[in-house]
Amino acid sequence: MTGPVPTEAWIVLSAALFLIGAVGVLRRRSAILVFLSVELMLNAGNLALVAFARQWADAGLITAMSGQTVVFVVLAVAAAEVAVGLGILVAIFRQRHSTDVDALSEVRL
Amino acid sequence: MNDPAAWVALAPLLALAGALINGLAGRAMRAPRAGIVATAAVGAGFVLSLIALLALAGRDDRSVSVALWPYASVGGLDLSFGFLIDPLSVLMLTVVTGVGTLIHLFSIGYMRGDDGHARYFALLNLFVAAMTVLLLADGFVLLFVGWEGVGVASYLLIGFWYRTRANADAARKAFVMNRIGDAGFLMAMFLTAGAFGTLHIASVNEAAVGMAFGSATLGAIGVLLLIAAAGKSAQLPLQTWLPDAMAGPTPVSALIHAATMVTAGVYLIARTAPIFAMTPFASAVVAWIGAATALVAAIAAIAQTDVKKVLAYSTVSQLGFMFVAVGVGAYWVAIFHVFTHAFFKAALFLGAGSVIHALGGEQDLRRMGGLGAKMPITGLTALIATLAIAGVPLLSGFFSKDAILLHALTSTHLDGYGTTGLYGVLLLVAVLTAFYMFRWYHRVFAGRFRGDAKTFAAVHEAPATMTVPLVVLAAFSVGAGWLGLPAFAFPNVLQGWLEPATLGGLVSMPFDHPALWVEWLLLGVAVAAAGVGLGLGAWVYVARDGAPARRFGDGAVAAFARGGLGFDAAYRALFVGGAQGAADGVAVLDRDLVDRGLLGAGTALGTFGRAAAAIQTGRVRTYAATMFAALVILLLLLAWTGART
Amino acid sequence: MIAPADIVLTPLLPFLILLVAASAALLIDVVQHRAQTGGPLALVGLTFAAVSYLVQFGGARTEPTAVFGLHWVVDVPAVALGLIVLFGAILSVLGGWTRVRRDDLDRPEYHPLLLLATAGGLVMVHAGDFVILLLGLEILSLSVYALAAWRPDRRPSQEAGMKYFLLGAFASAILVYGIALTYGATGTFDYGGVAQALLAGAGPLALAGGALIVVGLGFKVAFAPFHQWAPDVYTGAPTPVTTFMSVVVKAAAFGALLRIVATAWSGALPELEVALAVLVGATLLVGNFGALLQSGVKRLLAYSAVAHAGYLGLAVVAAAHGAFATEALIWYLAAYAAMNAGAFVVTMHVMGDDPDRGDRIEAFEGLGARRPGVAAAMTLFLLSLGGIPPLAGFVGKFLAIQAAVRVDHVALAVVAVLGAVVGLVAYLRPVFAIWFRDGRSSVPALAGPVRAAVVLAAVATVVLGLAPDLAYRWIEGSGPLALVPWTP
Amino acid sequence: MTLAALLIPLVGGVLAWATPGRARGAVAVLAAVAAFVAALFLPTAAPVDVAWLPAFGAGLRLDPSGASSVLVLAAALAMIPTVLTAAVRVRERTGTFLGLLLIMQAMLAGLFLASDLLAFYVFWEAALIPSLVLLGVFGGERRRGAVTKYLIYAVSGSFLMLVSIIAVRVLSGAESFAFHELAPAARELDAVTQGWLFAGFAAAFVVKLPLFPLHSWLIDFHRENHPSGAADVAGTLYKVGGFGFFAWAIPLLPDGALVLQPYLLTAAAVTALWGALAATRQEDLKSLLAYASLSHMGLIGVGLFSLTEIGLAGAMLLLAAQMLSTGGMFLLSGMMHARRGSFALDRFGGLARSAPALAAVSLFVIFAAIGVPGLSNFPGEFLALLGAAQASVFLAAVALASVIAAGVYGVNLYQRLYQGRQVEGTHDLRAVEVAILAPIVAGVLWFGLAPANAADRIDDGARVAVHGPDRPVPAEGGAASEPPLATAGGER
Repeated sequence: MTGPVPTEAWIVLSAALFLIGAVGVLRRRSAILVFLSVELMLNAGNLALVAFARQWADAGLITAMSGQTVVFVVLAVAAAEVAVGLGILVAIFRQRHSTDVDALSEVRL
Repeated sequence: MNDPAAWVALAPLLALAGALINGLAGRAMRAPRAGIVATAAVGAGFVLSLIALLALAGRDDRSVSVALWPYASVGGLDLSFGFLIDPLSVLMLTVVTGVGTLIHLFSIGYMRGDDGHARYFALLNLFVAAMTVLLLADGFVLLFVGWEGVGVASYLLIGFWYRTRANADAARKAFVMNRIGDAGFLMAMFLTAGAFGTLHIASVNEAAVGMAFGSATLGAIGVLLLIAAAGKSAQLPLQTWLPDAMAGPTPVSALIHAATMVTAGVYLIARTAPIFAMTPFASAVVAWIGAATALVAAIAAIAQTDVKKVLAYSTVSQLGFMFVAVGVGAYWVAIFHVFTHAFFKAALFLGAGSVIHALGGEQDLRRMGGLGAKMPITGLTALIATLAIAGVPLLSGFFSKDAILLHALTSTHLDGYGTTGLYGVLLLVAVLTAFYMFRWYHRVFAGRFRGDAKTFAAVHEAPATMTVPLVVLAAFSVGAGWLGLPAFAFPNVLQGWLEPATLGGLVSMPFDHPALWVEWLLLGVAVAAAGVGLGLGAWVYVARDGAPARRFGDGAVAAFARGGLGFDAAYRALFVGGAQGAADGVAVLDRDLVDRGLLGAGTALGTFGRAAAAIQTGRVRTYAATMFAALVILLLLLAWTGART
Repeated sequence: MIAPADIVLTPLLPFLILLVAASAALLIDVVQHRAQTGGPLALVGLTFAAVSYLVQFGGARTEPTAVFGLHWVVDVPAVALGLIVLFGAILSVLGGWTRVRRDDLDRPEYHPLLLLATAGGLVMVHAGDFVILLLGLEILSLSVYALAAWRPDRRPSQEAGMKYFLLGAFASAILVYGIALTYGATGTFDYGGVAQALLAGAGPLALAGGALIVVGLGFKVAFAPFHQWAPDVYTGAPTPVTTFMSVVVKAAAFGALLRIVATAWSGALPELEVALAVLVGATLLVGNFGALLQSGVKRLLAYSAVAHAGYLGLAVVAAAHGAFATEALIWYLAAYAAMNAGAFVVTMHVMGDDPDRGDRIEAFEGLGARRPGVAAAMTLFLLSLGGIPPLAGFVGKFLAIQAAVRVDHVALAVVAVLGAVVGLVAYLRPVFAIWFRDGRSSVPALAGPVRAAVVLAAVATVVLGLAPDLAYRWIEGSGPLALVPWTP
Repeated sequence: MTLAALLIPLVGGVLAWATPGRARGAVAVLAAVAAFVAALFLPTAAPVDVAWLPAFGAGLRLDPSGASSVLVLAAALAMIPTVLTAAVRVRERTGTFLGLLLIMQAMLAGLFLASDLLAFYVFWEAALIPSLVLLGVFGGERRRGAVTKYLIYAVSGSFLMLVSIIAVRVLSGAESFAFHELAPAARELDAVTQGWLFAGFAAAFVVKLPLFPLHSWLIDFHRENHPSGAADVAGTLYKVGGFGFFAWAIPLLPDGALVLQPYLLTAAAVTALWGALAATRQEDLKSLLAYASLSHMGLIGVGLFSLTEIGLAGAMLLLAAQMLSTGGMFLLSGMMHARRGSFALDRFGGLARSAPALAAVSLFVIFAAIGVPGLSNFPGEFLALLGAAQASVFLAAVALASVIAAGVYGVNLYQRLYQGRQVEGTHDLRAVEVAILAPIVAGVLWFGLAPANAADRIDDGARVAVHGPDRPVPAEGGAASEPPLATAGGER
């Protein structure tokens, strides 16, 4: 087996990661695990970004580098989300001693 | 306004002024004064009418138009108001104001002591105003203004003593029945305007003559006009209101429900004679409706026990005669009968009024009798009028009725529509008329009194304000017929006077002219009919002292006849019930179906609202699932549409 | 790839001013604890930002330009939307003036977060590039997540913050993936480049990326069925924050969406426009019907916000093709900012001291008799939200429907007006309570800043309705800028 | 002067609202009289054109020519006694009531005068608010339901109309919403498009007219309104769906009107009869009047949907006339309520004895309302039905049947109130009541006896509606060259 792995394969992998993350969001009750699933989805996006960046670089497109740069932006976004999210989570856990997201269903109709 | 004939245009205004004075200030006036104002207003109109009559008689151009004001002009349809003063309208005006004046005069005595007398005279004046407008109008719309105006006045006068429920009911019935006729009138106008683009009567007449003979449009217009006329003139099938209308004060019955308003239908058809002249079908319907009404009403009249109801049915019956006359195309003859009938029927009603007045409100024939001795003037004038209506030769009713019979037989306009049958029916009705009028006179004035003695003792002749009109009317009941003597042998003023006014020289009506001896023979037959009727009456009531009638009177047939041959009952069951049922249904449906149905739709909206809110579970995972599902569906749809293209 | 000539800071001035104000507020608190200077500072910052806009772009018609290699676009829509964002933020700060103190919201980070969120909003409306958009979106969202959960002692507030955060992160992830796919399809992030590539040929990858972006942004603007967070979060969050969210977040998100639809896709993805139309129709129905049965005014207004996303969506749907769509959207957002912020401000002061459950319609009963001025203003806002002429909301609806009709979306317009009927019924329930009921409403006199907010909103609502041309003339004929990408 | 017709009541309304104490009644009456005087000068006034949203060709354009001036005048005349009634009879929040009445009048004046479609819409909706508030604040016990129903009906229709309003300009490509620019362009649209657009307009107008089966709000509206009857008059004046058809929908979209004519004409004829029949069976004065007025609306409808010049003109004439007659009926009902505290008909009877003048005026107005010739409703009713008969003799006959039913409910009503045995005496007309009724009586007579002036002006509008705005007005007598009516009788 020679040559680089084709872009399609990377994209399939990233889509699979995205799906796994999404299913995790839907299935998990613990806020932290939901959160982790979202991180998985974000990283699926990152994987796709770098894969595409390589593809465009191979095609000779001069903007191809931006795809790789953006990965860092997304990583920063993810980090910031973690910070804010954990802050909220801690505040709630302090009061409720639980991170069950299904318990957050008092406001409705 | 230099033309003296045109002065009569002020007549409606005078009457209206009288009505306003009495209506607004009447309550402040003492008893006779309101009556005097009202009588003067109508009397002035009468003088103007006479002046117009004489002015027109003295010249060749007998048609004067007076433009009033532009009512409306819309979409090319000009509806200006104007008066037409011509022999037909002037003659009718003279009768209306003349008889009207007399009846106003009579009312001064009759209504003395009634606390509503100012209202009474105001309404009576209002009626005269509307009636004169009706007669003078040169367009259908203004005519309709008068037409409904008289209906309104009639409604108010029938229900004059409104505190008794029956009176108010009778008034309502008259109004609604008239409205049915009015609806026909309106529809006739709609078709006329559609066909001719104008509602000016003379123009319509002219245009009608230009249309195909017997055209369907004209036929429809004619039939609709007949419905209108039938409503106002109490012809089948709209006749039932008139007997009930006797609930009003008796002079009202004399003026409105005998002499003037009810003849408006005849006038309408005479006014639009060219339309009917062009459509034998509509004419035949008119004639046969008239004949049937004459017969039905005459039969009903025989069985009546109320002194006024006999006269009411008699009026209906005589109006049927007039309808036959206009139906066969003898328009001047119809007006002739209107003319003579106005006098003798007014005299009869006023006579009845005088009797009722004398008996303190008693109206039942079964508790009268022998009053001729106590009330000589009333009795004598009533006798003359009775003989006139019965068709005794040389009195007015004889000539006009004979002319109708003759023209019914000789009309070729209605060839194929059974003119001989018409003649036969009318002859029978003539016999019946003589009979029931004899009965009426005999039950009131002859024989012995059947009420209690105390009442009889109090009976006295009416005051002069009441007897003078009686005498004048009786005089005209004798002489009015002389204006229209049989044309084959005598000078006939009326035909030459009226025929140009009705047919306007546009068409001429065809009649057979039988041999001279036939004409004399027919005259003899008419005399014989009156003789038979009177003779029969004499046999029943004088010779046998009413015994055959008594045996007959308690039977079911008589009850049936007394009830107006079941028309009222049938209407109550069919139409009143039907209409009320429909109205009830509508009222219920409106609430239950329309209202609740749409409210139900509103509730359904609320359900949507609940549904929109119900998907809010409050759970994060549900929301995420919804989002994700929507995303998947979106992607699938895009893939699908992408695959298709 | 940014040439030195591109680094021009003046167009960024409003954004920078907000950052400075936010930092200053935080620093002052370090120096002097609990100084409670956040509010005035925020106000000053926002006002200066607005002034810097007006000074730079207020005069003659703004010539469209872009700095930072096209990533920061300056054109009439961007400036107008930026001003609306600032206007909404000012109303929120003024309107919440006393309420934040009363509810103990006024901790040192409150106003800085508000300013940061506003700054994020500005970034979004100026973004000419998906990455900048993402950054702006996150600056905005992360601040608002925190603000929504600003009362950790109150369960609804916690719940609102957590819900918003989790779902928002989920939506962001979807958006990121969409951006990645778009990049894969076109090789670029900036709108002009994307447009060029898509017009040359749009494959399934671009379509999928577009769909993910629609979902990601659809969440922020609360298009059904991505709207479900909105009622819960609006209700649970402290009302001053709700006010801010309903106006600023909405304006920023719609500004971004408009620019993407009009420039990046620019009609090259017709399937997505159909999908958007369907979402808009659903939003109109869900929002208006949902509002019908609410017993809380905050929640009613939350559904109303969803419904108004639908009306704004009409303009978005039309944006790729129709003239007047951009104007309609800007105008509508301006009107919406005034009337909606006004309604929330009145609500937060009518509400009792139980700020999370005190918004029941009964609280408004008798307001007409007690405080006729406030009552009249509230009535004005509600009628305007319902689209009754001649108020601002009516003109907005008129413009939005007109935009939809121009691109032959008549059916959508009919759905919109039928929804408006339902919505109007919902709005009138508080109106009836205010005027036709004798009640318990006991509202203290409004403090000066609050009164200023209400008056400002009311005047805007009336003037934008009676003399719409004053504002409209300024945005007439503007369309979002689609610049050709920079190439070396 | 055109603007004055709008501003006088508006300013007067605000002043009446603001004036304390009893003086506000005087202020309001003065404003109403001044507005009436201003309306008298309308036919010679100049049009107004103020920019509103010039980018979309929308402006405050007011044109006092044609039917507009007649309707404004009739409404202004009816408003004088209404304001007077309100000033006397409304005890609580009088200022609000008076203010709302006058503001309503201003909005109506704008609605009638508008020659810009969007301005028309704005006034159309704006007039809704005062009538809604009058019902909501001053209504009876079940007013909430009535308000909700009224509102839902009204706005469902009018919001749909907004779509049509926008679409008609967009699709026709007209430069602006001004009638004179919109009409020529819109009339060029194909029939199917016109049909859909017309349906949008019809949605608003049919509800407001109202036509069967969308009328049930009207009954509740009247039943629940303030017992003085003043608010009912405002509601009566606001029955402007017919005007919308006349001034906008039909002239803009004649082919669309033709598409929908069969349905609308049928609905109108049914409405006329349905309302009249239902009116004969009501036991409550206000309900009876509501159904009677529904019947009138049906007659207006058959005139409109005849799509003939005569029918259209008749419909507008009737619309103007019924403002006075129906308005008068409602004011009289208020006087009855003041005497008995109830609208139940069985509480009345025989009142002609103790209150003869009241009885006379009532009868006069009843007769006017049921279309007795010589009084106000007849000319319009007559022409409307005449026009309808040119379109469909059968449907005209159906509608005509309502005239008979009107006779029934009219005399029934009079009998129930005034005839029969007197249940309980009452006082006759007081001075203020005379003052209230005098303008009504005068107006009824004026419209009944000399409608020519009004009819001429309305006819101008009807001609535009039927033939389009660019057709020159035919010279006097010039109509003779063509058959004046669409005729069925080609036999001539």
